[in-house]
Amino acid sequence: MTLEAASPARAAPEGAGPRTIPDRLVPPWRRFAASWEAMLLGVAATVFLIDALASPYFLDLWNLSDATFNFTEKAIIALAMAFVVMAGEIDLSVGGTVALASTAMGAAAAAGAGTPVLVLVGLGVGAACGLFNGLLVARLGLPSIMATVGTMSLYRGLSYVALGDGVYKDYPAGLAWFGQGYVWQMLSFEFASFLVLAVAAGVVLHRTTFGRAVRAIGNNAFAARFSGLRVERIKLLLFVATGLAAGLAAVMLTGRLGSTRPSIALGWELDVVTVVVLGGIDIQGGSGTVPGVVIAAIVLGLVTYGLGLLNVPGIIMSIVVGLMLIGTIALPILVRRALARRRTA
Amino acid sequence: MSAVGPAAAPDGLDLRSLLARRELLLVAAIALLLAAVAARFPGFVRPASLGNTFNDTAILIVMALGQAAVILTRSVDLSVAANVALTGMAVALLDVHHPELPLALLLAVALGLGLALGAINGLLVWKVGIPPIVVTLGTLTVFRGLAFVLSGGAWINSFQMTPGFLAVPRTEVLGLPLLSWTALLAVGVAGLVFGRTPVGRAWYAVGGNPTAAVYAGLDPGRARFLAFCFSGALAGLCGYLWVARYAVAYVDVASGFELDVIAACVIGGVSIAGGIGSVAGVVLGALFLGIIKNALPVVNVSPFAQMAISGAVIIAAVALNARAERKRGRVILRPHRGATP
Amino acid sequence: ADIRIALVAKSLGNGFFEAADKGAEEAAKAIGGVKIVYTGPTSTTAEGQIEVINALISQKVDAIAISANDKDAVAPALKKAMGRGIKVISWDSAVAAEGRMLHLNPSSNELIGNMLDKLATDALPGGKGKVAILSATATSTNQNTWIGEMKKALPKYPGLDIVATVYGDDLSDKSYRETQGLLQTHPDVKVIVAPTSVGIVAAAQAVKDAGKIGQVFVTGLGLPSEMAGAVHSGATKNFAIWNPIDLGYSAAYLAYDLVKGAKAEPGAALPMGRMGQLKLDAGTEGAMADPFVYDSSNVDTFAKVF
Amino acid sequence: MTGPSRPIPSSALPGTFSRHAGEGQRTHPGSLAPLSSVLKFVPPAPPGAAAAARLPAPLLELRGICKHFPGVKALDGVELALRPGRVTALVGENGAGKSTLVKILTGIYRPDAGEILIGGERIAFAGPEAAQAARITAIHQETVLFDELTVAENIYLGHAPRTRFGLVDWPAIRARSAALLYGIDAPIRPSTRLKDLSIAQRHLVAIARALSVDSEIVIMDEPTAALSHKEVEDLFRVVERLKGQGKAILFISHKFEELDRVADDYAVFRDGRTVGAGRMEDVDHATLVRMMVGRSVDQVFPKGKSDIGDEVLAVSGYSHPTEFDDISFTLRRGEILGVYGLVGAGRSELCQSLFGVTAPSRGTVALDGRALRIRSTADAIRAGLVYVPEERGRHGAVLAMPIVENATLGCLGAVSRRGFIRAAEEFALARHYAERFDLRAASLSQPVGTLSGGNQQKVVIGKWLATRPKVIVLDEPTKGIDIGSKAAVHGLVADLARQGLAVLMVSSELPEILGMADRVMVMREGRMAGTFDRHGLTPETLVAAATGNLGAVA
Ligand SMILES: Nc1ncnc2c1ncn2[C@@H]1O[C@H](COP(=O)(O)OP(=O)(O)OP(=O)(O)O)[C@@H](O)[C@H]1O
Ligand SMILES: Nc1ncnc2c1ncn2[C@@H]1O[C@H](COP(=O)(O)OP(=O)(O)OP(=O)(O)O)[C@@H](O)[C@H]1O
Ligand SMILES: [Mg+2]
Ligand SMILES: [Mg+2]
Repeated sequence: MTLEAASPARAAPEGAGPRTIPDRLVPPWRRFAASWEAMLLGVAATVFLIDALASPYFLDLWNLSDATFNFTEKAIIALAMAFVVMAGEIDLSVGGTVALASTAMGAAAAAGAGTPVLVLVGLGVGAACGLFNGLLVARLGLPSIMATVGTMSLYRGLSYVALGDGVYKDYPAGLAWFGQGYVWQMLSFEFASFLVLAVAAGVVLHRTTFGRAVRAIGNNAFAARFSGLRVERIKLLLFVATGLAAGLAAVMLTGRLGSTRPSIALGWELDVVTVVVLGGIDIQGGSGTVPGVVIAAIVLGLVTYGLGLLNVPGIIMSIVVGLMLIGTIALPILVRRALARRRTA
Repeated sequence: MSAVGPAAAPDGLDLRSLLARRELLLVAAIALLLAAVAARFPGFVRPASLGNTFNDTAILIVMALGQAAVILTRSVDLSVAANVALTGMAVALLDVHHPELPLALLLAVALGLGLALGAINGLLVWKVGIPPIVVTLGTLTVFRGLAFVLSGGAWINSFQMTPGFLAVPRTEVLGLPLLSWTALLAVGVAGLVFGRTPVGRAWYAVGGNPTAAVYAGLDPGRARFLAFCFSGALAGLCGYLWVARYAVAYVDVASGFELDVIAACVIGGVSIAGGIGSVAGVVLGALFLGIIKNALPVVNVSPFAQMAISGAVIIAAVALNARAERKRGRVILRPHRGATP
Repeated sequence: ADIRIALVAKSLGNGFFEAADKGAEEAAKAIGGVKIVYTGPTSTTAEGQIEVINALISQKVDAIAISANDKDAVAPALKKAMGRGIKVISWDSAVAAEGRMLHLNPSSNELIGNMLDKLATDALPGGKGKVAILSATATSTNQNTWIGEMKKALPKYPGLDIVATVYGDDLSDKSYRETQGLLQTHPDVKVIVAPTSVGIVAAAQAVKDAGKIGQVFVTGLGLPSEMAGAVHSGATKNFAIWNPIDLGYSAAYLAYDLVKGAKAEPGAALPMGRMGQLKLDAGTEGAMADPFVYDSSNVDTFAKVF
Repeated sequence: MTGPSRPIPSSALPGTFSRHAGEGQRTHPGSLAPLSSVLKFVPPAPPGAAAAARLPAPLLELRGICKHFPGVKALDGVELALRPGRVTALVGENGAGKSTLVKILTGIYRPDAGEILIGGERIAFAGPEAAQAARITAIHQETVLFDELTVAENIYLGHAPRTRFGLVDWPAIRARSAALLYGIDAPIRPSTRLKDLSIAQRHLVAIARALSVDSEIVIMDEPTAALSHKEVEDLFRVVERLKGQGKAILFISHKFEELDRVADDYAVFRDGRTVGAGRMEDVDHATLVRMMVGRSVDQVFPKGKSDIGDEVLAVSGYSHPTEFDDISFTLRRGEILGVYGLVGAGRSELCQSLFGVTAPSRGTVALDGRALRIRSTADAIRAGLVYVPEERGRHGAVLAMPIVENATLGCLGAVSRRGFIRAAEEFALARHYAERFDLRAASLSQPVGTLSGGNQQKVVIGKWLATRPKVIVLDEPTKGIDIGSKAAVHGLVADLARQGLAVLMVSSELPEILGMADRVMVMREGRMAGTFDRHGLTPETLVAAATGNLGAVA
């Protein structure tokens, strides 16, 4: 896609002939420079630098590759969640979905299923969970935040019902590849999938009619419906996609752990939402970008990994993450307000 | 002429009963639940046992009342459980390191610290304008993290706390433990605050129609801030109660409890869209959850089914609420009057 | 440089593991040239432990000694660690055999199971009566093993009648509530056995709050410092635990042995400093020592230690 | 002291005048006689000059008040004086800035410039409480009340009487609100929940609320728009009473005969400026109208002869369970069918149902002779029927998204290949309509929300034309649009009809309906109240049909 429209030839002088309106006033690169993504990139670079200075082990390709395992599965879910949040909804049931999908895979494995079937089961159960969420939200019109708080307990609860105090662990060796395997050199299957999905999500959100529709719905669902968009169907689809992403994460996580217990992926929903919000997706819907989410995932990965290398307890990391979440959102607001005040003063 | 305004005001009575019906529905559901449990284990409905269940639900009730205030203003407070952990840890540490401090002071600290934490949420929502869910998602990890920082991760055990500190919630007055009395007191206070104070009415107004609230001279941000303070103070109180009741303080205290609290509100009919909800509903919603939690082990339902059951109950409650709130169609069409005079 | 041994707890902030860390430091000092990295996740999850393990691998520590939250889930990560030349042992709560070189049991599981039965019998008037078990999470390896051993040893204790097992998830409030439930559903239970240091405290508290001191006794595995109150109140007559300081000491020592080239093979005997030697069985596991019983006569002395 | 009257700017062309005088008319039963009088030519009278000395000193004075919104200068140096014991009528076209002024006076907006003087002293309102403390109260144009709360609480929220302990005194609230409602003859029970009231009843509650505060300055922003004749009379009695108590009253209305009855002074706004003020007795309707409009308005309705072709749309027996019943009409190529009715007559619901937003209970729609089954807006668009909604900001445009993206939201398929958007085509399409409509925007990537109302409407209409429809339904297409853009929108609609589009145009403005429509369908309380041909159609006929007050025509 060319953006030839931005060429200066179009900026005809005012008044002469029929008025022409330029496509944009600010060239794309300038817009980028002032964007959330640029700021996040800055944060990422800073964190990288600090990590590199603080720990002698940080600048090691294998270590960096290892570090990706800590956040990739959540980041994959975050890509899909970004669409849901973009459309003005939220899905808090992703952790439960991972648990249920993984439990179903365990049951299938116990019944003698091979790796390909297991992958399909994981994806299928994930999609089914998403479909149920989607039906609750899009068909019954329930507020998604409450509906998915319910399904969060329901899905994980079902996995407790099925598994109780047991464990599924006799997975075929092939499954481990999905969680531990490498595609090329140090590039793990997990991270490679994330990169591919990130590009795909970016293209879909920013280059397709579907992405446009999602953004319009998040901005103004009424106007979107009045413009002929099938709001319900699109929302349903987004929930299914998120379920599917959680299913994929379940496949990877199950492969990585080699075992399933009902407490798997506990509390992931908050981590995923944190990535999405930090990535600049407006929690009220309508704005944000996929690159932002990708960078946010990497920033969080770098922070937690860096702190891990320094053997800082995880809970201190979560303080850092919590402060970052509030800080990165509050700071631009406060700065903008201060600037505005100075301008009027 | 025909364009006479509708002369008779619509009957207000059936609305009252409609509202009451929601609470009645819950009472019926609770009665049914109790009957079902009693059928399998009659001991559960003995007064002593019911008293126990109420006592167990007391903390949930208190916190749900605070959360209800927040939800009424179209916000949500995900940080209440972390607030419990932090204030609980703080007062426990105070008690351990300064056993000479009077209990009243510790209680004041719990309330004050809880309120301060709520105020932080409230200020970020009011003055900075960050969506409540984002703010409390952040502070939820921060508060719990601070509990870790305070304690260095260590547990505070019963033998370290003073006997007076531990005794309060379980001291019986008129046959009920003080913990239960606290819940009853909180219900009374909430009843007053929600129904009889300008602040409480402002919560309803701000959640029901923020624009109109501004026109009425109310500040939605301020109302929201006060709701967060209210919720924080109650959570702080529960921080002490929790720690004293279970005689232990550690970082993971009340982990995930915020969801139970929100669920109690939703089951009790508080609208997540704001402006609708009642103290009675919230109490009943909390009791409903509390009874389920207490009854399941008693009737030998596998403990593993408990989570799925509460999930299903939440979904059902949300669906029920959505039905109740769905806008009834306005009536433009009047019965055809034949020829106009 | 120093030899760096990572001691990985189930979760940080648990008194038991803090005590073990003390022991490990003691061992490090005794050996010399050893640095202990004490770490762990904040809550008892396998995923948290895996993140910690990954960070340790990146730091290229020399050895990892872990008490696992989930014996299967952490195995792949530990396998990777061994692949990168790190010595891995598990202690307290085991890791599946492929994920570690040896496992140090605090005591032999048989002995513990037997001991739990014996404690229950001692607490029962006349040695006969109904017993309930309060476990930790349904997934804890050691809990399940010990409960299994308890049941196996039952024939030796004909007076015991185990009527229920409930799970408190190593959370005080849940354990407390589960105990309350037990007292209601099984009013004739005389003894509650909690082989978990969190559960036993909560159960004792619940019994005390229910006003059933003297009718129901709580026993199991607990820390003297946490149980002193319960023993004094009478909710607990006796309980047992091995010394976590010794356990940490031994774990650090064994890890050091492996770094120094010792082979963890079935039948091998590895030195553990002042704790003597660990004899590995066919599954490359070994037991440290017998559990030690505490009651009102000695609990206060030990409460000051751990 | 500023003089009570100001010269009319030279842009006001005296003498020429047309039906447009009724501009902004919110019709109601009582407005018939004056309406026709407005439509007669009256020569301009000199603005009331002297007499300032005899008037009491103003209680409230405004000087140079300005208020900007993104893309709109709502107020641009407004001057106004309110005097005790007198009613000042404020008139001006839709969008002239009247309500904005009310919001400034009640502390909801803060002015960008200018000063407010009360009793000669400068005052600034930090918020609505401050305005209330300065003893100003208002009935706002939109009823901004609380659906879930009772009538009594709606009246007293924010200034509820308290008990000794500082608690809300419910018995007092109920008693006082009952008394207030009784005082304005409103048969409403204080314990009723607001959501169960009709629009008119809500207005009465809003009036009671305004009267519940004891104040010196009472502002009424179109208080009569939704009221019946009797209720209006009751309100006037209240106004007289307030006047007798020496209060200063600002009364906003589009209905001149009401102003004749209650007002002592007048002020006229045009495009956010005060263009005239003085004593009511010194001015006649035509002068007021001329000041409001500020120019000859003949060319506002450029509807030329268009060739009316074959029947495109046929609707018959169309019904909805609660909103409308048994609606039948046809629409032909190049034809503009006006739909007239009072606010709340169910016209918007009918349009939305035709567009697939809500499902009808009965009835058929045929397009080009083929029966249609429209289950969603997408179906309607595919069939060639599109809808420009009444609430532009809520339903029409996605305000936060750029012009391009709004323009193509209805026809994403046309600017994409296999689901991928072609940026160049998208911009080309948007530019095509932007230039055709003479859109005033800095760039196509500007958010629609930063445009003025008229330009926003152009974007919305452009969005629909881009789908190449056969039938376009316009719901109040010029609501909240400034006068210049209004003419542009009218020109646009006429153009569309000339090019063969079938147009269904809902409007509450008689001049617009009379000027634009080939035929007019009137709706009343969800039912058809007649269809009239353009030829020989008078405003009286339409109003009579809309109100059911057929006797008045004779
Ligand atoms: N909040 C707002 N944001 C942007 N523009 C606004 C806002 N409020 C009013 N406007 C614009 O300001 C102008 C004046 O509006 P206002 O409501 O004051 O007019 P009015 O004279 O009351 O009209 P009417 O007779 O229709 O009530 C209009 O162009 C309107 O679109
Ligand atoms: N009985 C009622 N109760 C509540 N709101 C009402 C009622 N009647 C009408 N309204 C509101 O008044 C507005 C106009 O109603 P509607 O759109 O159905 O009629 P209309 O003839 O299109 O009126 P308009 O002239 O405003 O377009 C709508 O916004 C609607 O919400
Ligand atoms: Mg207005
Ligand atoms: Mg309408």
